[in-house]
Order: sequence, then C-alpha cells, then structure tokens
Amino acid sequence: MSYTLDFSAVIERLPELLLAALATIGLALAGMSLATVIGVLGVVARRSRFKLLRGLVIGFVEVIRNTPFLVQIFFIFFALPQLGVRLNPTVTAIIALALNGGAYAIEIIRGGVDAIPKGQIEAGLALGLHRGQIFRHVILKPALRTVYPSLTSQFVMLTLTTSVCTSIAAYELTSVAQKIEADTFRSFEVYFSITLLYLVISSLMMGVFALISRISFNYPVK
Amino acid sequence: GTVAEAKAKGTVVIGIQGDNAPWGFVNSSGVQDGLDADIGKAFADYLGVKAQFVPLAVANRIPALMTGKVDVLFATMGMTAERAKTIQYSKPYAGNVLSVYGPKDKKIGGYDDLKGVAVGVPKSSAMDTAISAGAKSANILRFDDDAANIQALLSGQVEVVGGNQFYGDRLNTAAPDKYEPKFDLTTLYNGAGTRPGEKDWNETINAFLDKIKADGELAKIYDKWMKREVPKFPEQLPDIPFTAQ
Amino acid sequence: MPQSTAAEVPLIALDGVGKWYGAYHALKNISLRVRKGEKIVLCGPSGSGKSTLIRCINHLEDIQEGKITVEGTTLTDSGHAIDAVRREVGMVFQSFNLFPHKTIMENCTLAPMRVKGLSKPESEEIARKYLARVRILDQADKYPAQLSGGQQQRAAIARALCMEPKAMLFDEPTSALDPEMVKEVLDTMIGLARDGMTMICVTHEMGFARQVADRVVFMASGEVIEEGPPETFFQAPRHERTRAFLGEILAHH
Amino acid sequence: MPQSTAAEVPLIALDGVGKWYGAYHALKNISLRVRKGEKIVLCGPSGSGKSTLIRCINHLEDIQEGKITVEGTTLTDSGHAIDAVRREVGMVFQSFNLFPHKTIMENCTLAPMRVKGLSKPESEEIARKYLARVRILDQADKYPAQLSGGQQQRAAIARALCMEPKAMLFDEPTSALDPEMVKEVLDTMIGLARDGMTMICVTHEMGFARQVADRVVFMASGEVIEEGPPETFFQAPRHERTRAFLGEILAHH
Amino acid sequence: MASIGPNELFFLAQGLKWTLALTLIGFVGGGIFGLIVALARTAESAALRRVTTGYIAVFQGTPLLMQLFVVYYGVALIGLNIDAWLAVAIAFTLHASAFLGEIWRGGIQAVPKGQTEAAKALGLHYVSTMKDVVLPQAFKISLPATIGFLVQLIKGTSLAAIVGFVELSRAGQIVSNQTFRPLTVFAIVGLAYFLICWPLSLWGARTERRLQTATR
Ligand SMILES: Nc1ncnc2c1ncn2[C@@H]1O[C@H](COP(=O)(O)OP(=O)(O)OP(=O)(O)O)[C@@H](O)[C@H]1O
Ligand SMILES: Nc1ncnc2c1ncn2[C@@H]1O[C@H](COP(=O)(O)OP(=O)(O)OP(=O)(O)O)[C@@H](O)[C@H]1O
Ligand SMILES: [Mg+2]
Ligand SMILES: [Mg+2]
Repeated sequence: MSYTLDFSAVIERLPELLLAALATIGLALAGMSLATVIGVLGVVARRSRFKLLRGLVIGFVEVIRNTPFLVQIFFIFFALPQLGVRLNPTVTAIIALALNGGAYAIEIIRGGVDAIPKGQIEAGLALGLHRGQIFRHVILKPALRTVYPSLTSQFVMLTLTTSVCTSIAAYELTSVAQKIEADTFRSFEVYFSITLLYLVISSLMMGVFALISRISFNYPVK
Repeated sequence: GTVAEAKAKGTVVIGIQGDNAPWGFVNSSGVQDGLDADIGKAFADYLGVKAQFVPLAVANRIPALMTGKVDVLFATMGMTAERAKTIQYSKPYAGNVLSVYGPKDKKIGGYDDLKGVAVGVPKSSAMDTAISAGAKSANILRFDDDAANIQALLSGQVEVVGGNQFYGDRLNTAAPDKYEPKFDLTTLYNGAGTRPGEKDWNETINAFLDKIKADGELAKIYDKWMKREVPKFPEQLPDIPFTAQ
Repeated sequence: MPQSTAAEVPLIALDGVGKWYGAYHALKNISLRVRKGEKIVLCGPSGSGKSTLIRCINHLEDIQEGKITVEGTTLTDSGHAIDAVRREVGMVFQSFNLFPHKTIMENCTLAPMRVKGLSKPESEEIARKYLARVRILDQADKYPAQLSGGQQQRAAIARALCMEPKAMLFDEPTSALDPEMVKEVLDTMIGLARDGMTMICVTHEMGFARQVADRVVFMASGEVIEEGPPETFFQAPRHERTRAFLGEILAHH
Repeated sequence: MPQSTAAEVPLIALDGVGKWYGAYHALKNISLRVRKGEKIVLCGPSGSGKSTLIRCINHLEDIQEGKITVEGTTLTDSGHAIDAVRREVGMVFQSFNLFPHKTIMENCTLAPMRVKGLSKPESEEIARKYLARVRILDQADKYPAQLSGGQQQRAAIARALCMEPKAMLFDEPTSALDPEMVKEVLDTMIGLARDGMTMICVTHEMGFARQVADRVVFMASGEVIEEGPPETFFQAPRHERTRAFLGEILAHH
Repeated sequence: MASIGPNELFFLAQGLKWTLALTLIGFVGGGIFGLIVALARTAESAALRRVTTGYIAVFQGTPLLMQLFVVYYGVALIGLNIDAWLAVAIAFTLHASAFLGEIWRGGIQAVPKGQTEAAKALGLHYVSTMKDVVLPQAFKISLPATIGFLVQLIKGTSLAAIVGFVELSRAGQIVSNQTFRPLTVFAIVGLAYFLICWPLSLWGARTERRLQTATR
C-alpha cells in the first residue's frame, strides 16, 4: 500500500486533543476518588452486622464485576431517565466510573483488610478501642498499603475505561479523536496519536501513584 | 489489488457498514443487506465477478480501505472537502435528506434555534457534519449509532436529533405523534471511496455509476430502500474531485 | 482457693469458667482468684489453654459457662462491662502487635486519646512517662519496624501501661524474641512486678517465675492441675504431669 | 588454625573470606577449616554474621573476597562448582522451608530424582531410610502443614540427608520450635553427630554445644572472635565479648 | 423495522460463540507468554527485568482497542497483511500476557524466599526450582487474581469488533440498530455476559476463601 502517514491534520487539531486528554484525566480522577470512597464504605458495609446490607454490597459487586462497563453506562444514561433521573453525559460517566471502580475497589480493599493480622485487631480491642475506631486507626492504612499496587493498577484500567464513555457522548479523548477522524478520515494518524496520549496519561498516573504512596505510606515495614 | 487483479481472482472485496440500516447492515441471518449492499452487488455484476462483503464499523472503514483489506467502500460516506483530502470519492450515488427532529411542542425553525440546545447525532454521520457546520453554538452529543441517538431523544437526554428520512417512522413507532421533522439540513451526497491515486478503481466505479443511473437500476434500488426517487446529483462539488488525478 | 482470704475482694475472679471452640472443650471449670498486687505465672504444655484463659479475661474470647469478674464488674456480653474491663486490664501479646503505621509515641497515645478522650499533650505526657519507665523514650519517634524485638516488646508494654490499667496480662511476652533480648524484657517485667502491678503471665521462663511469682498455676488439657508458690511448685510438684512438664522444660538448660 | 594438621585436607575451608551487603561489611576476613567428621557450633550475638557465613558456604550468598573450598572444589561463580558443592553439603533452615504442596516423601525424593537422576523407587528407598533415621517414617504421606514443628524440622533434616551429603549446615534449627519440641530435634542432631556426620551448626543451645561440638566458634560483628573446644570455651572464655555474650545467654536458664 | 425474535436471539448466540472463542485464544496465548513475562520479570538479570517492566507498562497503559487497531491495521500499513484471527491472537496475547505476567510475578514473589533457597541448597536447577517448587505455589496464590482477569478478558473481547469480529457486543449493536430497542438488546447482552462471568467469579471467590483458610 502506498499510504503515507500525514499528521498535519492531527497536529492542526492537537489543542483539541490535549484538551480532551485533560477531560479524560478529569473523568478518571473523579471516578477513582469516588471509587475509593465507595470501596472503603463498601468494605465497612460488607463487615456490618446487618445481613441485608452485606447482601446488597455483595450483589452490587457481583453485578458490576460480571457485566461490561458499556452496559452499565448505557443503563445509567438511557434507562434511569425512565425512572425520572436524568443525568448529563459527564455526570453519568463519572458515576458509572465510580460505581465500576468502586465495585473492584471493594473487593481489593476487602482483601487487604482480611490480610491484616488478627493480632492487630486484638491489640486494638485489648486497648479498649471500638470496632469503628479499630477500622479507622488500626486497619485502614496498613490494609490500603498492602493492596495499593492492585488498587492503582485497577485505577489505570479505569483510566483506559473512560474511552467507553464516548458511547454516551461524554466529552473525553476518544470521542474527540473520533470526531477528528470523521472530519478528516485520517484514522491511522488519529488512533496512533491517542494511543500515545493514553500511554502518557497512564504513565503519568503511575508516577503520581508512586508519589502518593511514598508520601502516605512512609512507615517502614519488615 | 487492482481492478485487473480483482477480475482475475473473480471477486471484488467491498466494505459496507455493518449496522447502519437501511444503508448498509448485517441482517439477523448474518447476511449483509441494504442500499449499499445492493449497489455493491450490482457493481460486482458489472465487473463480472463475485462480491465479497466486509461489514465494517465507523472506526475501521478507512483503515480497512487504506490497508487494502477491501477494494472499495460503499459505506454511507458523506462527501466533504476535508475528507476528500484523504480518500478518493467517486461521483455521488445517493443523497442524504437530513432533517432535525424534535418534539411537536418545541419551536425549532432553523440553525439559529439550535443555540445552546442539546442535539443528538450519530457519530461521524452526515448529520454531524452538517449540524457542526451550521449551528456552531449547539450542544452536539455524538452517539455511536442511530439506535443510541434515537434512544437519547426518547430518554430526554437530548432535546432534538439530527436524523435521516427514516427517523420519522421510527420515532412515530416508539412514541406516536410526539415528534416531527423540524427543518431540513443541507443535503449531503454519498460517494464510494477508493484509495487515492488508484485511477483504475475510481474510473471503473464512475463508469458503473453512470451506467446504473442511466439504465434505471439505481432508481430501482433507491426505491426499494429509500422509498423515494433518486435525487438529482450535482455535476461537481467544491473541492471534492470525483475523478482521480 | 487457698490464697485469697474471704475478706478481700479479688481484683480478678474466675468462677467455674467453661469455654468451647465448637465441640472442643478448651477450658474446663476454671476457678481462679487474683488479689490486687498479686503476680501469677501460668504454665503448661502447648494447647493446654493458657492463652485461651487470659484472652477470656479481657473478653477477646467469650465463655460459655461460669463467670469472670474484674474489679467487681462481671463480664457479660454487654458492651459496657467489656469496655470497663478492657480499660482496667492491659494486655501484652507474644507477637507485640504494635501498629506498624504509627510511631511508638502514636501507638502509646492512640487509646488514651480515643478511649479516655485525653488531649494530645496529656496523652503524650503519660506516654513519655511510661516509655521512660521501660527505657525506650529515645525511640519514641521511630516506627515499630525500626526497633529490635526487645524494644518492640517494651514499647508494647508501655502502650498497655499508658491506659494505666489495674492489672496486666502477658501471653508469652518473650517467646518471639532472640535470646539476648529476652533479658531486657524480663527485667522490665520484674521492675513492674516490684512496683506492685497485678500480673498474670503466661511464660516458660522459669527463672522469672522463681523470681517474681506469688503463685505458679499449671494447666493441662484445659484444666488447672496444680498451683502453689514457686518454691513448692518447682521443688515438690505434686502431680505426675507437672513433674513430666518441668522435666521437659528444664532439660536443655 | 590450630586444629587442622597440615597433612589433612579439610572438607570445608574458608580463607580470608570477606562479604559485603552493599556498603555493609558482613563478614571480615574469615578463615576456618573443618575436617571430615568434625562438629562445629557457631554462636554469637544477633547480626554477627553467623547465618551469612553458612549461607556463603553453599553459595546462597556470594563473597567478594577470599575463597571457600569444599572437598577440593573452590566455589567460584561457575555453575559447575556451585552444583558440585551443593550436592555435597546439606542445609537445614530455621524455618524448615519444606515444600508445602508436596508430601514429606515427595519433599525427600525431589532432589535425588532431579539432581542425581535417580528413579522414583530408588529415591523412595533412600527417603524411607532417612525418614526412619529421624523417626518420622510413619508421617511420609502427610503434607508439611499436618506435622508438628518438631516433626517438620526432622523431615527437613531427612530431606537434606537424602542427598547423602558429606557435611550438614544447620542455621538455628530449633529456634522456631516450641520448647517441648526442641528436644526431639536436638536428639536427632546428636544422633547424626554420633554417626560421624560433619556439621556446622548455628545454635544457642549451649547444652547441645557442650555435648557434641568439637569446636565452638564465636562470632561478633562479622569476625571470628574466639574458637576452641567447648570445655575451654565455656569455662574459660578468653575475650571480654565472649564472656558478656555467655553471661546473657545463660542468665535466665 | 424488526422486533426481537428468535432470529435476533440466534444472532446474539452466534456472537456469544465468537466471544468464547476469542477468550480462549487470549487466555491460551496470554497464559503461555504471561508465564515467560513473569519469569523474565523475576529473573536475576536486571536488563531482562527492565525490558519486561517496559513491556508491561506499554500494554497495561494503552487501551486494548488501540492495541488491536495497531496490530491489525498498523502492521498492514507497513505491508504486512495478516489475517484477522492472527491479529486478534497477537493483540490478545500481548495484552493478556502483560496482565497475567504481572499477576503471576506477584505470585512468584509471594512464595517465601526460603522456598527458593531450600531448593537451591538441595542442588535443584532453575527449571526444577521453578517447575517443582515455586510455580505450583505461585499459581495457587495467584489463582483468584487470574480468574478475575479472565472475567475482564471475556468482557474485553468485545473490542475485537474493530477487526471485524461480530462477537456478542457487536452482535448486540447490530441487532439494536435493526430493532431500535437498544435498552432491551443491551439488557440481554449484559445478562449473557453475567451468566458466563458470574460462575467464574464465584469459583474464584471460593478458591480464594479456601486458600485463605488453608494458610491460617
Ligand atoms: N480459635 C480457635 N478455634 C478452635 N480451637 C482453638 C482456637 N484457639 C485455640 N484453640 C484450641 O484450644 C486449645 C488451647 O489453645 P491455647 O492457645 O489456649 O493453648 P496454649 O496453652 O496457649 O498453647 P501454646 O503454649 O501453644 O500457646 C488448643 O488445643 C487449640 O488448638
Ligand atoms: N540481604 C541482606 N542485605 C543487607 N544486609 C543483610 C542481609 N542479610 C543480612 N544482612 C546483615 O548482615 C548482618 C549479619 O546478618 P546475619 O543474618 O548473618 O546475622 P546472624 O548472626 O545470623 O544473626 P541472627 O542471630 O539474628 O540470625 C546483619 O547486620 C544483617 O542486618
Ligand atoms: Mg498460647
Ligand atoms: Mg541468623
């Protein structure tokens, strides 16, 4: 084939792509912050005395983890309005990412909590701390530390998942790329460029994650 | 390959869209169908070879053409000057009568009324191109396909949609008497796409199109899928050459 | 119980305590009285129920039979009784169980602040006192992983002391330590004992038992087999099982 | 080295061995000769380099200075020399390190089959011999987790013996055991020593040292401070540090 | 305009068949190469470790969709025309091997160091140490995470649509565009995914629990 790559069309619209990349980062950050909160609260609920609450959390996790993200985001966007809840694409995207990431986060963080030696909890009890205090002051931080690598790689996946949000017309990198592709038919140039952009974004995320880890988990372990 | 190669092999590989009824789609028996498929078949007959169809999505139709995975695209491609920089269009063979559809109780008379309005369009479609150009300050939401676009209107996620002439029926089935066409967008023409510089394909297709336009075959196919008459095609479009240099 | 006079109210009293793990009968009809200031050494073969016994005392395990009273509070399942008892009784574990993400100082101040509601300066004041008491005040700002085993165990003792408990429970506090570090922890415990702390201590350090115990209690298969002051316990054990156990323990030393 | 006559070729010889972990100087100019049949007990405070020393002997760590010779083979980085040495020297770890997914029998036959290329029946024959030797033949089909600590350590000894090594290295083989299980493992090792096995053993069990060691070697800060037969070592240690160490170790027993 | 009838359901079932075939390809290819990646990632050679770290970063850091695109169309651009099946096999192998390699690396590193040392001390060679001692334990440790990834891979096969496979998701999209009932169609598609993935997830969770009680 005598196709010659010509990036001029992409370069011309690079500002659009970079802006969209920022939007992708924004969606990812919002999604993962909320996912962390859902993860922690979910683990608390998962350990609660109330069977119904535990069951709800388990059901939530199973449904989310075993269905495609596309289906989830479709339902929030297209089906919820029939129940009177109408959310714009960006809000929908953030909620869908948060729920999806949250379900994984619940499972991951729960693993970390389960891995905390029983002695730590007993030491807390023996000192007179209550269950909530023990979770907050004794368990949470070491648990997050042990699962930090899995949690962050899940979050990198979440970042890449933002590309699916294009299907509900959310503004992010892939949707802008597709628009540019449609306008110019420069498919290769556009897709190569955003592959690179995604790689930069995920590398950036990993760097930030490493930094956060160094700051928050600065205590030595044997 | 070249036209000669295709003739020697006895097949021409034609890319159509897989999910864009009634233009080009795969029906529930897994067989390609629609206007583009029928024109493709006619083209194969014209060449005296068998047609091999490759159903494509919006995202991969151009790559499939450029990498030689298909010989020619009959893939519902609206002809624009910018796109013409990348691929070689043939003469137009179909016209898109595009309109804006909206609820009956909403007053929309033209592009100016779309200011700040949430408008749904199918991604990479002629409607997208037209509304993007016509109503710069509209809030355009681009969905993956017609089904999602229509669903967005029904769910109230957008206030109006840009659609083709089939939207009227579909909307009426889903929500009787609720929606109506508001105004027509500039008509866009579809052309077949070939790799730039490949004169043989371009010339063959143009000759083929001239033939079916003249002998009424296009009119028959048009009537079958579009349920209307063949529009009058322009002799030329600004910055969109129909013939390869 | 021969040692406790009827007039004196015991600090810790167990009456006919029975404990099951599922079908396994781990504690059988245990009765024990510990007066204020008394030091008890608990020994016995592995699996005899020593840990279970002291874990029942501050309700890390619940019991199915009998009752346990600490300073007049009977341990029921009510949250209040449990809280009260845990505030009065400190516990030190074999594996230290310091919180790895908190400095030694933070380990010591956590419970005073959260449980007693003391201010940070107040609880740090107390922490400094007890860290000095176990001679690791200079390590206060380090994390547990930065200390040696002996220092960690002394930090764990200080952490328990910071709640100013009436009694201390020790579960094999030196058995996870390197031989050289055993001494520093035992010395700390001897010091505590001298200061009059009430103590129940599970240990195989018979030198320690001889030196500080008021009574040695020997358990086997979930029962208290024999108890008595260390002299008579070591010199003239009454039961065959006690003799066999002492033989094993002292063989290689 | 006073004990090795020039005429005799030592089984294991270390000459001016130096070892660094990064910038940390873990072994300093160590020279040591072990004759066939000799039993060496290595002791010293924590961090003095005892483990490092015996791990260097079968190249679990590499050295930066000096040389180590086992049965005439000098340990270089060449794969052949390392393989040869590892075949001649068995090693037993503090934490047993049995393979948890294999039965005791499979633990014992793995190396003979893979390294020596013996058939399954042949290696099972050998395994049965040594499992009987350490008196756990009846446990052969169990998994490690189903055995007590003492049994696990004896299985680890049997596994090493199955390679029929010329010498055995022990790194604190009893320190992860409950007090009662120490005896059964020490008895096994005493038996081995009586049968003439060459042994280097890191241990704090001074009773064992007295009973079987030909020489006790005392290390501190990566150096050999003092060595001699157990009688003189325990009765009349020459160095201040040795005396201090012995004082600590024997204090509580 | 068609409605959702037996024809449409049959069409979706056809898609499901492709989904399963694609998963199998990804898992077999990813499994074999993932093992190599995991071994290289835990090798003694620093160069090898660095190369695999880069490999993992690239294939975990870019969307699978783009990987498929680059392998199928990008490679064709430089004149290598490869079959769609081969392209999918390569792309899924790259993608899955990066993830599985990382998961199994974790498993290998979670096997206590004493195990490798004991094997070395017995004179076992690298291959035997890995095959007989480390990997069986590592796989057991990583089994739950492996199953978790398998579930994600099943869902990820939907992206093979870009090279022309009409698997479950694409079939759903096509049916949705014929029937104009995207919600119903995607509910069916979602349910189909759930019915394949859920038993796997349950099995993974059960294995995890069993392993945990075994180590306690
Ligand atoms: N959570 C539990 N579930 C079931 N059985 C248990 C549990 N905890 C302890 N046991 C059993 O109860 C018995 C007594 O255990 P305990 O830990 O009190 O013994 P111990 O005297 O402290 O022994 P050691 O000296 O080994 O610490 C043992 O047989 C043990 O197996
Ligand atoms: N892998 C390593 N990296 C860095 N330093 C190490 C490493 N292994 C051991 N050391 C250091 O080398 C010194 C000697 O360690 P070694 O384990 O040989 O001591 P030891 O005499 O066996 O002590 P112990 O009685 O505690 O087992 C110690 O200071 C230790 O911290
Ligand atoms: Mg115990
Ligand atoms: Mg050591």
